[in-house]
Amino acid sequence: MSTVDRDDPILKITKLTKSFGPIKALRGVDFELRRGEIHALAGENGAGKSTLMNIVDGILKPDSGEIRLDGVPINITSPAMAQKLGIGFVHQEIALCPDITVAENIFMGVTNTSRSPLMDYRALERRAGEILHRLGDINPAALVGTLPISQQQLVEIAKALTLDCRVLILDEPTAALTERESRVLFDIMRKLAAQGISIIYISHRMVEIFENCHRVTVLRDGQYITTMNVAETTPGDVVRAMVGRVIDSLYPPKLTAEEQSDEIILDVRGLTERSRFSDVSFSLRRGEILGLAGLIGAGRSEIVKGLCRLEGEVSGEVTLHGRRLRLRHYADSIAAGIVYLSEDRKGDGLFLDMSIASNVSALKLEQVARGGGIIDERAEADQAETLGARLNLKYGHVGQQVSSLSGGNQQKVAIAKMLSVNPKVIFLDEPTRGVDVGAKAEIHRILRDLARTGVGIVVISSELPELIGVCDRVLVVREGRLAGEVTGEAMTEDRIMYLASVGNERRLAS
Amino acid sequence: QSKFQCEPGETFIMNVMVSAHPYWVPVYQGFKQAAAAMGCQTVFSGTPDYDITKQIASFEQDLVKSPSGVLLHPMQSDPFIEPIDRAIDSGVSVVTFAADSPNSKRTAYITSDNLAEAKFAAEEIVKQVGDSAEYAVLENPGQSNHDLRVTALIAYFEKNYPNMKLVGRQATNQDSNAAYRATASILQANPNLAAMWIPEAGSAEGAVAAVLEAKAKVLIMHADVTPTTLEHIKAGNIHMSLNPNQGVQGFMGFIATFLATRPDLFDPFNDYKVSGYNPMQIPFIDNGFAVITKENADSFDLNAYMQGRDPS
Amino acid sequence: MDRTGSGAAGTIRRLLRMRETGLILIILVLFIAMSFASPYFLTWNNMRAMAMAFAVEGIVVVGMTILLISGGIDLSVGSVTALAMVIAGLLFLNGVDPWIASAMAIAACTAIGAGMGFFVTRVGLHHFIVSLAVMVIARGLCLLGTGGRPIGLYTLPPEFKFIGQGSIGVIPVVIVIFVVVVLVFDFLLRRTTMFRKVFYTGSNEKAAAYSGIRTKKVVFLTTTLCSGLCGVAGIIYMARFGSAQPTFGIGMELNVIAAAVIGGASLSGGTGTILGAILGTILLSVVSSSLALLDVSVYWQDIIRGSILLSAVTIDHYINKRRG
Amino acid sequence: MDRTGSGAAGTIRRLLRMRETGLILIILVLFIAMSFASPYFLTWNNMRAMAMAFAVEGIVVVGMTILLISGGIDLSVGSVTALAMVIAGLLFLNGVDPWIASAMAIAACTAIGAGMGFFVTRVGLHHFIVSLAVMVIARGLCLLGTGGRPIGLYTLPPEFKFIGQGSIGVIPVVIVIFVVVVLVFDFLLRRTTMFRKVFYTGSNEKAAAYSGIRTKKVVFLTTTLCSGLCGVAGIIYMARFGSAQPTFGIGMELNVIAAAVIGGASLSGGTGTILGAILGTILLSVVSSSLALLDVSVYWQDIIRGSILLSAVTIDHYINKRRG
Ligand SMILES: Nc1ncnc2c1ncn2[C@@H]1O[C@H](COP(=O)(O)OP(=O)(O)OP(=O)(O)O)[C@@H](O)[C@H]1O
Ligand SMILES: Nc1ncnc2c1ncn2[C@@H]1O[C@H](COP(=O)(O)OP(=O)(O)OP(=O)(O)O)[C@@H](O)[C@H]1O
Ligand SMILES: [Mg+2]
Ligand SMILES: [Mg+2]
Repeated sequence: MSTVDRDDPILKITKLTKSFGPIKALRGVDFELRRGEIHALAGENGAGKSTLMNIVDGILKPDSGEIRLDGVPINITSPAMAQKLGIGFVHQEIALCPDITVAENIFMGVTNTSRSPLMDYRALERRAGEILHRLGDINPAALVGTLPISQQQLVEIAKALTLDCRVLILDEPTAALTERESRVLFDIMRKLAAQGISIIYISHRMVEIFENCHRVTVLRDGQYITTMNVAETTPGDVVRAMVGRVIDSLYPPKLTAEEQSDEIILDVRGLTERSRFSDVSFSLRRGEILGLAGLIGAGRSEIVKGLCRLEGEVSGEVTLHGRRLRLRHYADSIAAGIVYLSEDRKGDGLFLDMSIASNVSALKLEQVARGGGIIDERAEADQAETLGARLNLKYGHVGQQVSSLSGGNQQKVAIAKMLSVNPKVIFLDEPTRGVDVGAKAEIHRILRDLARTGVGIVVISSELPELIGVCDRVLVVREGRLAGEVTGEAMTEDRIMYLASVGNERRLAS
Repeated sequence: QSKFQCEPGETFIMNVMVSAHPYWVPVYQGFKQAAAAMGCQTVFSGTPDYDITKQIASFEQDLVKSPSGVLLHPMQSDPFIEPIDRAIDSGVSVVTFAADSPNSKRTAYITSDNLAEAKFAAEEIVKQVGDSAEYAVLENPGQSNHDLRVTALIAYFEKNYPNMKLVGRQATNQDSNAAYRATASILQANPNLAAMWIPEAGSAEGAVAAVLEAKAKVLIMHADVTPTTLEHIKAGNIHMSLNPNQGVQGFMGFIATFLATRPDLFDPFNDYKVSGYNPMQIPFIDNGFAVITKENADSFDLNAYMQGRDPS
Repeated sequence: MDRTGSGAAGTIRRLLRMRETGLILIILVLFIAMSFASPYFLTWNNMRAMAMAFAVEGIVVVGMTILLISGGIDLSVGSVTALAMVIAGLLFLNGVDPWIASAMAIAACTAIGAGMGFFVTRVGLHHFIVSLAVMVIARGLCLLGTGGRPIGLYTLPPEFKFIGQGSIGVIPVVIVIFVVVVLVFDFLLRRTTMFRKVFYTGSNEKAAAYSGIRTKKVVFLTTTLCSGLCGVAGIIYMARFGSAQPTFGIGMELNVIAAAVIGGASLSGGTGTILGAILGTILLSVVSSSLALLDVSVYWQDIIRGSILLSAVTIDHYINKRRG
Repeated sequence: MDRTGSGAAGTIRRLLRMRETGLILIILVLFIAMSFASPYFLTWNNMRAMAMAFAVEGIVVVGMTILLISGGIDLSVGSVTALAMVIAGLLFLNGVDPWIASAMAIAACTAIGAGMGFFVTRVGLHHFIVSLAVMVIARGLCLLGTGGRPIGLYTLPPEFKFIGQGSIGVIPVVIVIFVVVVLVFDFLLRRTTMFRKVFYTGSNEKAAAYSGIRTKKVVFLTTTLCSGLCGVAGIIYMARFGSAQPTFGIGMELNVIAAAVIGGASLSGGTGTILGAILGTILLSVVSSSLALLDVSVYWQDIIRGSILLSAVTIDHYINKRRG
């Protein structure tokens, strides 16, 4: 970490401001990036991190302020220009071409500037294969649209790594990744930094910041708060700077021994879907939070979606509160009180061009309607406001389009949508993806409270500390089957990783 | 001053559909010439679209301007009954041309006799290729005058020359590429095809191209004319074309409309005056048609005719 | 100026925030310009003629707008409208009571819509290609049924013709029907849970499915509804014209889609309002009528019409952008 | 069966994996059925005539396909094609050399495309509405230039008419031009970095922009290219028919878009191939030609044509689903 040249910032931002109508996203932000450093950018949801980076990449135009690259004031007007200047960007929201192969997606920027007039698909696929090999097992010839969101995230990362850049911006790249993939990414980041490439790293995961970054800059409400050397500070300090107060315990207390109940809320027997998963059986007891762990592509999402009848042709028994359910469509599941929070909020979780209020109400419109199915707009707004307040949603008004919210706040809208129906069982797939520490703790607290009132909670998360911190029991999925269960003291990262990857040595070793 | 003269400022309107179609140009010239001779103002009106609602709207808007009379080409007969009757009741005279609304109160209808055209064409074909030959037609279902030209010819052959064999009947809707395609196919299927009858000129252009390409010897006759078919007539690729006397249609159409505005000029030998009808009723005026051949083709160059004339 | 006013000022502010305000302004400007340009423009008869010219098509626009919002499109509206006239006309000529004949024709059109819905939702084809095929087939059925000739129906009973030709007071029945259809569907679309699902489906079909909405059912129903409304329009046209025309409505689809799009409907689904679409219809229709009224040379009419269309959407776009 | 074969077996397997295979099979079945139904079908002359009927429109289909891939659409193709004829025809009648007149006409069409590109990329309007307005304006210009009357161009020099009417050996020049255009653009689209950007832009404009692709430029260029190719097609039609027809190509847009969509182009951009689009053109054209060859009653033709269209896309859809 001593290779950092302290006196020569490659990127220097001063007094940058940006508003969206009445919303002031950035109010005079300063930021400084040195050569070869990994610089974390932290802040609550909606603090302005993505906005700041979008300005650096030329996607957004600042209202005022100055950006200096290599000491020269510069006006970056487009991503194309940013790319020419050597700025690479992994976006928070995945932006890939679904109808195009993985290899072409990865080399899109390269193709764009290539001097060769002809495509060389074979070379593209070979080189894509080389990069992907380090990150995960993805077929370079597959169409991106057919990949699950986690693999798309890897493609997005691979894409940035191929750019010949001096400044690399990573906006929450690990939100949907498990630790294994994340570690590969961190290795690469460190190597790049050693080569003198400067990296801006945005994440809500303090561990990642503290294990990999040199410095951290904190934003709050669009304002610059402070920049600290990671070595000289603690996660608590960073969090305090972010939220302006101390967040003491990150995870709510688990069930105590006497609280544990034998009452079974949900019982699943022999859930099977032709090729994706088979013979999945588990039960969910009253009051507990159940976790599902596994490697990327293990099939956790598929199992849960299948259970809710969102996808595939599934066989098996599902019993809720002792009553056997006959589910044919997801609508039946919702009617029975079983809901699913999608891992892909942009793809299938939210209606981005619609208002916050109509997003929150979408699961059960009857709740905000008077007799005969006439929507009561006031009731709809109230619902969104109430849930928004509960989740600490940062927004202007409930008629605002969801697309104008920050990533983490969009996630909160998605969660609000699930909570709106007072479900009996909620399956949450990466529920805190992109959510800041404070809100995350809040969401965990809400989940715990719900569990205590008898709602069944099942959490899928790629972030093992989260699973371990929140869940009373974790089931490990491996290649579409349950590989084991861990509870209490046995719930350690090592144990879970072991169960998740036994018999999968080849992938683990790569 | 003659009674066959307009009051100062008195206006007559000619209303058509697809108003940019060149067919109307000589009609309107005839209309204007008659009007000029009688000291009347004229307006050319209608809708550029093939859309009945729009034509009705434009007709009703004409009425808002309270003209003396309207020479109308109603796109469809029945939808115009009510508007025409309303016009007549409000004192605007209406005469139809080239298409009729027979159940309305319009006073006169002027057109070329499509049956006569079809009969002429049939006789000419027999004269050229004999009375036992194969022939084909192109058509445009739904357009009444084109329909009539085609069905009348087929019926005439069936009745008078039963050995004439209809081997192709294709809808090409005035689209020259569609006509090319259809004719090419008909030629393939019927190497002995001797003659074609086409009720309009657009399809004829495509048909000629197909016949020339196939190097077939087919007698082509069609109705109406375009500069291209005119050149083909001159070159002998098209045998002849039957062209309605558009100028006469407009000229006589104007006079019929004018007369309808002045029923008092006439004390007819019938009951019309006492029973409240306009005595200037003429159920049908035939404006006749011209036969365009190699010899007289030069007189049918519309561009030459319009040189120095105002189209509006 | 920043305080939230109540009463008139508040209403104005709310009006200014509406997406439709730009269009309303453009139409107003057009009206003012036209009433200076022609003394006949602001007459009752001219207004009536203009309204009659778009009222029935407006019913089709309503159906198309809802379909567009759900993410679909329908090129067959013109021929399905014609088919409704032809079916009802033929049945009537064969002795069926005109009301029953009309109901059967509307049912037939609805069935055609259901057929298209089937191909789109069950087979998985695109609306564009399915409705194009149906456009051709329905036109063929019209020709087959009539031999290409219009069917004269002046024997229709007067109480039936009344829906197309009658007036209630000074207001033509056609316009009354149009206004009722517009108000009903505007209300349904803005306020009911049933139609809200149309927006969800069009906005993000997958997210709608993940909200428990049977999106295929929604698309099936909007497709069916659009054809059903074409049936209704066809019957009204029949009563108005006293005839059934097999060639009616050729090219109508582009006009109808254009009206909806000018009014803010998106071709990729999820947005659109009935009010906007109707304003779009009015705009297109008033421009055509005005050109006819002003006796603009036919050779210039298309050029002017196209240019006004382009300017109007450009201005509307900028007004909306400015407004935020 | 699972081993990857080489040689013939490998080629067949690769063929079966192609998106276009379904269409090729459908066309083959149609050919076989037709050669039983009519002895004239499989003759050289009939093949030649059928090819002549779609060759020029095929050039427009190429432009439309590329535009669709980039996420656009163009309703003005018919009128722009007609406008090319009219401009070149008028210039020629006024003494300009026909080759220069043609070049100027193509340039004018290209400029119109650039104008549309401007409104789409700079102003931010939708392709649909811009091209609809241009469709109307261009038709108006055709009418204005000609007074609605076709321009006879019998005096065009034979070496110019040669491009529309001549043959090289037994192959008509028109078909040679068509094949060259298809091959060139197929190659460009599949193999060059420049045209790959069209796919990226159409598949996800944002993603493409984030990768540094000037997506607006791409859309601008595909819009311009499509109109330019319409210009080329117009000139060939003019040479072929020896006249310039102001009303040419009305309704062409739906046919052209349908061909591209049948061939696998998506209306939401990102997918499509030249080969597929041309197969779509061939399918539509062969069906029309066959119905004419079999002398099917005009009143049945539309019904049969629409039904075949619907069946063909359904079958193609299932073949692709099975395969993929
Ligand atoms: N297009 C937009 N229109 C309106 N407001 C916007 C828009 N984009 C961002 N904002 C607002 O700007 C503020 C900053 O958003 P930004 O996305 O930069 O937050 P962030 O720090 O990246 O948060 P997160 O951790 O949730 O990703 C938020 O209040 C957000 O609602
Ligand atoms: N649409 C699809 N088509 C083909 N294969 C798919 C599709 N969606 C998922 N898969 C495959 O199914 C397997 C299970 O994916 P799933 O998304 O359920 O995994 P997961 O355990 O939830 O992991 P993560 O969500 O972290 O990727 C993976 O191998 C994935 O590649
Ligand atoms: Mg962000
Ligand atoms: Mg998953």
